Amino acid sequence: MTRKTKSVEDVTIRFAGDSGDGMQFTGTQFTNTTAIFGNDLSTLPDYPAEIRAPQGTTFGVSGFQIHFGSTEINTPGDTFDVLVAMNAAALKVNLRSLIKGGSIIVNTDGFNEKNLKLAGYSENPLHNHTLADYSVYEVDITKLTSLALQDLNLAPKIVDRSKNLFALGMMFWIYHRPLEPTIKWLNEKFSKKPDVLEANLRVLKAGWNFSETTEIFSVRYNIAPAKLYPGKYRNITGNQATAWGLLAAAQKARLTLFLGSYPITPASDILHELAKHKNFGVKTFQAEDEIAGVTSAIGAAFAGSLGVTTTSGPGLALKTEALGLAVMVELPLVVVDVQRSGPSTGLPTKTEQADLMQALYGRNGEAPLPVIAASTPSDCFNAVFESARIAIKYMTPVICLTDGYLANGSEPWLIPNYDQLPNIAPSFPTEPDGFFPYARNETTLARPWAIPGTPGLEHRIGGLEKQNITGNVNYEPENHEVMVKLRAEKIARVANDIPMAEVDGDAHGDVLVVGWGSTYGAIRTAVQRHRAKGHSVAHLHLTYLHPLQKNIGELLSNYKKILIPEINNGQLIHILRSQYLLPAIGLNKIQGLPFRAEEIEIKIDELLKGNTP
Amino acid sequence: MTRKTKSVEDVTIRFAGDSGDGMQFTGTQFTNTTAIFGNDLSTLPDYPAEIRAPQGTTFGVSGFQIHFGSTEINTPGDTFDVLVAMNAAALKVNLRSLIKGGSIIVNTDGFNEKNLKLAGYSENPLHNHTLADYSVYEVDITKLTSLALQDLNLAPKIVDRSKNLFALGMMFWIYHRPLEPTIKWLNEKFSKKPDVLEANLRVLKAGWNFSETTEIFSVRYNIAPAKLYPGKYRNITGNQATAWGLLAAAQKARLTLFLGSYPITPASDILHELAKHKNFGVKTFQAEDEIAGVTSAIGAAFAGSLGVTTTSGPGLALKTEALGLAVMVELPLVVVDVQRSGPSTGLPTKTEQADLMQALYGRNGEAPLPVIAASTPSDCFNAVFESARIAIKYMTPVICLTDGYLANGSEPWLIPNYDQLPNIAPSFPTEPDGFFPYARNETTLARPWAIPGTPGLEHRIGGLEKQNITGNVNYEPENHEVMVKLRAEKIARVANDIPMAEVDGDAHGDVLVVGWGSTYGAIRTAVQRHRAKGHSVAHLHLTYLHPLQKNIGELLSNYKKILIPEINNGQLIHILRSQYLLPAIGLNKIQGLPFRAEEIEIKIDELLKGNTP
Amino acid sequence: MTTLVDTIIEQAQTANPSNHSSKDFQSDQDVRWCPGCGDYSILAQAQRIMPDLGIPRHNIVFVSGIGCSSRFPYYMETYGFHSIHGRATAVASGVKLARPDLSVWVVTGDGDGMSIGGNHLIHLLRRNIDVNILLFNNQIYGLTKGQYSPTSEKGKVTKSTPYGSLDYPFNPVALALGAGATFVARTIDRDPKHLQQMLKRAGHHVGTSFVEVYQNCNVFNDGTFSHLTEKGTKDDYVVFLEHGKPLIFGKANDKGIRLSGFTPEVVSLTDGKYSANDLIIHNEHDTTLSFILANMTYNEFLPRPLGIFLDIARPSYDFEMQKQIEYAKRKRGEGDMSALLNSGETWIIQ
Amino acid sequence: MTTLVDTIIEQAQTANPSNHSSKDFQSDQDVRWCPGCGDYSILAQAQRIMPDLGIPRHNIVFVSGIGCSSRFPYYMETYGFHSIHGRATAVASGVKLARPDLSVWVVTGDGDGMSIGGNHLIHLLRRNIDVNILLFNNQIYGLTKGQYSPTSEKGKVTKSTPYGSLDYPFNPVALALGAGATFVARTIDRDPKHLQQMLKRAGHHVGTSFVEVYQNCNVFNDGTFSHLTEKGTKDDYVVFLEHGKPLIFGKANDKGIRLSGFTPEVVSLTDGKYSANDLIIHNEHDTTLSFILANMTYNEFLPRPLGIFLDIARPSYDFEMQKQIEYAKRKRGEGDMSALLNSGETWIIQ
Ligand SMILES: Cc1ncc(C[n+]2csc(CCOP(=O)(O)OP(=O)(O)O)c2C)c(N)n1
Ligand SMILES: Cc1ncc(C[n+]2csc(CCOP(=O)(O)OP(=O)(O)O)c2C)c(N)n1
Ligand code: SF4
Ligand code: SF4
Ligand SMILES: [Mg+2]
Ligand SMILES: [Mg+2]
Repeated sequence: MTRKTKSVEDVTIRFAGDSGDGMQFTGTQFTNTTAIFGNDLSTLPDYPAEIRAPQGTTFGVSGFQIHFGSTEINTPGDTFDVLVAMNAAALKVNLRSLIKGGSIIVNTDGFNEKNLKLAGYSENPLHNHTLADYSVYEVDITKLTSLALQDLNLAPKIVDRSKNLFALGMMFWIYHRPLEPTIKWLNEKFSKKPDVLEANLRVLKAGWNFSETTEIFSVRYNIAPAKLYPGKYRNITGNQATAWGLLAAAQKARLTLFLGSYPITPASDILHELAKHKNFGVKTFQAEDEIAGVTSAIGAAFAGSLGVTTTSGPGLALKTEALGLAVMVELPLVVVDVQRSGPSTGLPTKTEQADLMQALYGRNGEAPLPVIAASTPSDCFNAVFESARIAIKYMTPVICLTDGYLANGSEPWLIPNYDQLPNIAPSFPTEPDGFFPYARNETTLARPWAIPGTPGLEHRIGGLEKQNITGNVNYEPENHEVMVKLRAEKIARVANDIPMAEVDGDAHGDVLVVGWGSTYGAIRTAVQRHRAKGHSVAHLHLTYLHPLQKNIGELLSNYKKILIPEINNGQLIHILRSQYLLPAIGLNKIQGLPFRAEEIEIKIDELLKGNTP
Repeated sequence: MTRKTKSVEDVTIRFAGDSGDGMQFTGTQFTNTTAIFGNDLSTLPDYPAEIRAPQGTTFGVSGFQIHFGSTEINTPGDTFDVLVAMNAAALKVNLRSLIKGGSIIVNTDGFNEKNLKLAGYSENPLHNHTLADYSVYEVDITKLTSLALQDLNLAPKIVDRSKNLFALGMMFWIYHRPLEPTIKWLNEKFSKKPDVLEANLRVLKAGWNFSETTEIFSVRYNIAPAKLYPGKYRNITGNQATAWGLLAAAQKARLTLFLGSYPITPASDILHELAKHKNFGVKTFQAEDEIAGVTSAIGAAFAGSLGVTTTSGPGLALKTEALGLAVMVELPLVVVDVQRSGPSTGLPTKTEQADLMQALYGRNGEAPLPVIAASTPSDCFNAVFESARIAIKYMTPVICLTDGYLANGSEPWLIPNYDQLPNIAPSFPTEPDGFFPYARNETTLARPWAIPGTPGLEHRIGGLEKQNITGNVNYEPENHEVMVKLRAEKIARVANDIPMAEVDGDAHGDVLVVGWGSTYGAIRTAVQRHRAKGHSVAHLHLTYLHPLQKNIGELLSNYKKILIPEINNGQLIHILRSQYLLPAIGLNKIQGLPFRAEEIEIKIDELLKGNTP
Repeated sequence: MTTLVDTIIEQAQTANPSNHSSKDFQSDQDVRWCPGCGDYSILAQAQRIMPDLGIPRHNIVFVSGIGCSSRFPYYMETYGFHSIHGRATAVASGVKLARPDLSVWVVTGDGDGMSIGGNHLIHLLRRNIDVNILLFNNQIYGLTKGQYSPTSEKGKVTKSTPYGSLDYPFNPVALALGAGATFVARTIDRDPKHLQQMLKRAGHHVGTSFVEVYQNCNVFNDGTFSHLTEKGTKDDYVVFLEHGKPLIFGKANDKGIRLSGFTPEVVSLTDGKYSANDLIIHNEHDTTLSFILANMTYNEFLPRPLGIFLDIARPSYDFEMQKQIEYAKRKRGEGDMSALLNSGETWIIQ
Repeated sequence: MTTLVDTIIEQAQTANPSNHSSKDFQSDQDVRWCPGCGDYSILAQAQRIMPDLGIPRHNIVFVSGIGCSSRFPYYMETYGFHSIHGRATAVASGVKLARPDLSVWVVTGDGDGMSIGGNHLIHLLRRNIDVNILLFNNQIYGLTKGQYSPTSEKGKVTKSTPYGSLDYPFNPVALALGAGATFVARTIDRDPKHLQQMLKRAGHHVGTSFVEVYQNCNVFNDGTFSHLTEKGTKDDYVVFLEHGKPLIFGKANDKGIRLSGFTPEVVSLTDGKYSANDLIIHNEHDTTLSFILANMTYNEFLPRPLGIFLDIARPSYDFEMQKQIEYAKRKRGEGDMSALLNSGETWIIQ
């Protein structure tokens, strides 16, 4: 029996079910297969809040969204075309973001009395007009799964845990994806659990065969591979890219990586990932708190390691005093802040960009340091690598900002050639003659990194003001001013060591959209849509928040209007206004969610039409 | 025998000696007597760095400077007219700030071999041309003191400790000040130590008589009382004014004052002062660290006290996470930051204004709060009182900035009438019907302060995002945005509740000097000198750093040039530039020292002459 | 000065609070712990004993930090403060010092209380402020999804220690004793009766009480304490400390603990060698004994002691603070602000 | 990968360090403590014993926090880090974990180490990282000019407590033991010989060593320990702990300490009632005994124990960390970055 096959440019699918339904696994498998298939893609996992919720409730819903296609994909999608709902709560929570006319694949077993009640449905939405505008595919996945495993008489738990593979099998069939990658993965994962393996394989295929044999799905879809830059790709999440970027930097610099960290959502996975790689000589130290995390890293840096600490907003707040110390003793240190919604404990699992001011100014006294931000999941690799390069070359702490959206999101990544990564070449002095702990390199103004164990270079550092060159404690008024200026000038000189900023779009025009961090994808999409319509709109995305690249002022001056979208109440906008005295306009969303490209698109429209606030 | 008596408008004297020589006491006594005499005055104590230095060394020198006169006195004086040097080191350290032609009164006994060596003098400056430009009065104070006490055969320690009173006696004679206040003070202080009392009284009088009878001093000086606003005055230091302001606010509000604090220079004296007043029901809690200091204060606020925490820069850095909590739970809290030189431990005994950015932005997430600054020692009283008023009325933490210069400096203070101080009227709800922890007052947007112990109002608060009105934990995207905006708007509305800003000088003109905090005196003096010359220069001094007063933008627009002097590397200037897009110019001094009026005067000159950077 | 708070307290005297049943202590928030979490039982027991304390619920405050355990206050119909990570003990100190009239409870976890919050904890114990601390020890970081904690056994494999942890765990009881605690007890989620007893005793103790509650995290650290709770094993692995009674345990009460030198050892009571008289007799008031018993904790050859290790009387910090204030008022008179402003050297300008 | 640090370490092998005399450990910075401060003696003793440790001074690091005591590193001709208040133990943990080849010492005060730094201290002791901690206990905040500290006696009148302090002091030795320390000792500034012994023993112990050093602050807390140091009184107020020896003290060695039940008491050795055999025999390796002796501390009827309370062997955290890394390398091979980048699911785009 043959069926219609439609070709489409891109599709967005949302897998949704109970925390226990393995939606993250299903999404990840679909993602890897799709990546291998050659589509460009972007994903957004969406876990429930930290505390487990009772099964079947709306707070318990776990979702995974993937946007993939044959063209460039920059966001996980504002809305989705297909919703896979394993129970009523999953439908309830996600329906509002499904496009009108979209498809819903439901596990009918997830819509019994209990489920409906927990989801807050007075009547079954499958049986009234709730879903009139959508094409609904009702499948009793639970039943079909147990049927497939009948003869194996397995523990009910195992049977229940396999039903997500049935859904996966169906989706693979509908979108013409190969089963092999998943089969391969399952074989490795469950080599020691033959019964689980057998169950999973059977159900996966059952899902495929069910779609193939029954008439239920009338259409299949083709999404041609994307014209990606040729090379070898892998899929990667932001936190994994961060961990690997740190590892790569340490290797390049021939330093031991020391991570002093205290677990905190959404940064913990960086610690988890690095802890796996002890064979790189990595030293991961789960400290008693954030203060011990950063101060142990400073101690390690003093001793000649690449000192790193990873955290989120509340943790960064606790590290501020120690960062002042790092500024004063001028040791290299990389601080990763995976931003989340604040203030205080806020919405720990939601994303935000509201730590920029804290990163720039959250220290007592004049304590400037470089601040760098990652703009996509894979860009976290570059951002931390660059942070480490600058930290080591300029003997300074560097704050690298990512956020929850980047940390958990993933995208295909053109695997970099390790040998071609920028060089990082620290050197430890060994010559006692003329050694002074605070003598400086003429170009970088960096002080020497003399480490314990070096005969003849014994010296003392600390948080009290230092005498220029000798580094002795010094209270002289003039010396203090000299040192404050020197520390500031050193950081300012980083601007000589970084590429000029480039805009994406015409060099002059009506609207320049300036962003930083994870707004990259949404801004890029919005700007592209406008440019497609022939509007003179451009995009400038800042990786370096401090110091700013030297040509920023000039670039800004080339556009009639400047729009600054941020996932906060307006922070970068303060910096640029004060620096360049330009009347930039902010677009702010503070909902713990990334921008939808559309939201930015509309705002640009307003500006083009000239009706600005 | 009669002598010349000169009348002068103002004089600056510097008392300098070894840490052990009691210079702070001498200065304080001279200050009180001068205040009582009716001169206006301003003082600057200048202790050695925290660690005790060996006797007689230059690091060991302790100084006390007083500037007094018959006209308005705004600063302790850029330079001084008279130097009292108890030893060689004291001379060495202070000579450079003595005006050419000034007078030096030296204790010759402090210039023996040992002293000279310790001070780093190769030969005795009294015997070469070092002091050619000054009139030097050599007195063997040590010897004269022991002579005066000969027959009492006291412990040598007591004798030695009395010699500063000889110097004091001399200065009282020279400047026509009464001995009575000091005699009264000594009688009270040493009522239980008759021998010490006797010794002190004798030596004080001996100093006076010595001046009266010997020919050594050819001139005496008259400094007429100043035309101060009539009323009852006292002398007060910044830290004392801070402590009393807090006490007054608590009394007005009929709340128990709870201070959770951890000692730190230069803030510790606030804790010390408040600990003396337990009879006001004050509860002072010396916590294990700054975090416990602020969190215990938050706990006390929850329970219905006026929660206060006092610290300096490094301590504020540690409190930032907890301040985010205070913002989220919307409880009143007063945080006093007595700024000192940073970054890190920096120069702990020196002053600076470099915590402004930290106060405004040093928290994770969007966590706005009011920031207020004191501009003179006595103004600390008003600043903390106003901070408490706003904290209670708006249910918010407020940061009140002072600094080391204000904290230890003193000035005459027109004692306020307690009954006429602004009213502070918190009210605790008791009615359960319709009570919601996050329902808001329409005008202030403050939430109700419902305290434990109130039947029927049991409720829970915390650092997670709150649902509007109910205060329940809430993760809804829209609610988060609503709450972030509400918290910001609440703070913005404080601007409706504070007086408009006023400039000192013409309403329009060439140069407006904008300052905040302890630069007040120096700016005022500099501006007055220019206005005396008929230049169109005005002074705007900001008490409210956030929110800014509503008319600031308008005021700034009335001047050709804006000058912003700060004891930091430029912080307020960022705020004003970003807010009003005006090309303000900074004047920055980062030496741990206050501005000298002259330094600002010169900069204004430059601007007037139009040769600006 | 009678403060506004005094007025509130006075008014409350006349109120007749409804806190006769454990229901009265259940808030309207639905409980969000994982199904099967040990926290449920602790919550239930706390709500059960509250009425027995005879304190009106409006005079009770529960303070917590951050963690699964720290969600506790939301579920209690009392005043509650879910503060920040590690600071519950400091916040609670402020509450109690400000308001000695309140009954103040801290709920914290092994991460919240022993890791980031370790310093505030030992200082609270040292000061002996009248606060009741319940430390839910599940030997894991639950809320952050399963990293090892300062009470996890050495070698523990978790997300953050795939090769096994390297730290020696704290023994919370020993740490509390070392810090100078005046009341130290240990109990377990699965023994409701004992749990209730311990909570009541803690509630009645004047000064800081510290109760370590073994709690099962069935998602990230399931079964850590099962040998102490399972029918088959618990009798052999647990010894209950009862004041004045010898340390006897075993299914048939056939085993006891005696000291050889300073080291506790298990002896049989059936082989005729030893009788109850040879055993350690528990004394809640003996500081040294409390250390000996605390040290049994990680000794695999000895049963785990549950019960009250120490209970000694010492004036509480909050009481002393009140006394000091009253003394100051007696000595110097109730503070008068205008008098203070006008005190010392002053002068008049006409 | 051989790191750059490995190279430095290798090169240093060939160097012949000059650290034969205590002079070699004196830096060029002039010492800035108050004349008469107890810190001078501690510094002198440390400089004296350093050569005996036989470690080249370039392999020694002194880390401190903030306080008078914390100025110590500036005066030692070794590597030094004067960090921030309370964090010395955490900084030192990083130094030692990064560089197990270094000899790492922490100098801290009763405020720095027990107040703001209490948490890092107990966690370091728990982890048993091979760091030597010297806690200068002067029972006061010296640097900030005289507030009471967590080791000040209750009722202490200071600038911050004009009516007397209300907190019960920590007993640093008991706290360290409660935290699970493997080496705990106490000594005093005015007994150079004993001080030197203790420093040496600490230096030789593998794992964290904790040495409480009683130190006189003659400016803000003069004479606190004078009864333990003055000729006339010290023999009656101090008992020295010596492994394997009975606890005997007194001018004429005429008194001893025995246990009645669990409580130590002073007995006379002259009235014929008791002989040395009845006394506590010190055993550095007995954890329980260490607690008993620690508890003597604030008991006015007992002499103050000085010496080593506990010294037990346990693998250090830094050692275990090295082992784990070597194991990982053996098991998975020396890490290869390109291999890692290319591991797992990858695909080629033509
Ligand atoms: C300042 C800060 N650091 C880290 C975290 C992340 N965090 C929240 S709870 C927690 C530990 C929870 O463990 P525990 O206290 O044992 O509570 P449990 O969840 O096991 O009951 C951590 C690390 C945080 N919320 N705030
Ligand atoms: C974050 C911070 N808080 C407070 C201080 C102020 N401070 C410096 S040293 C000190 C206590 C010193 O006492 P201790 O550790 O006993 O050292 P000592 O001077 O007695 O040797 C304090 C409170 C500081 N420097 N930094
Ligand atoms: S994670 Fe563990 S501790 Fe937390 S709620 Fe679930 S079972 Fe309980
Ligand atoms: S203040 Fe005390 S501890 Fe500090 S240096 Fe002086 S005597 Fe020593
Ligand atoms: Mg736990
Ligand atoms: Mg001390």
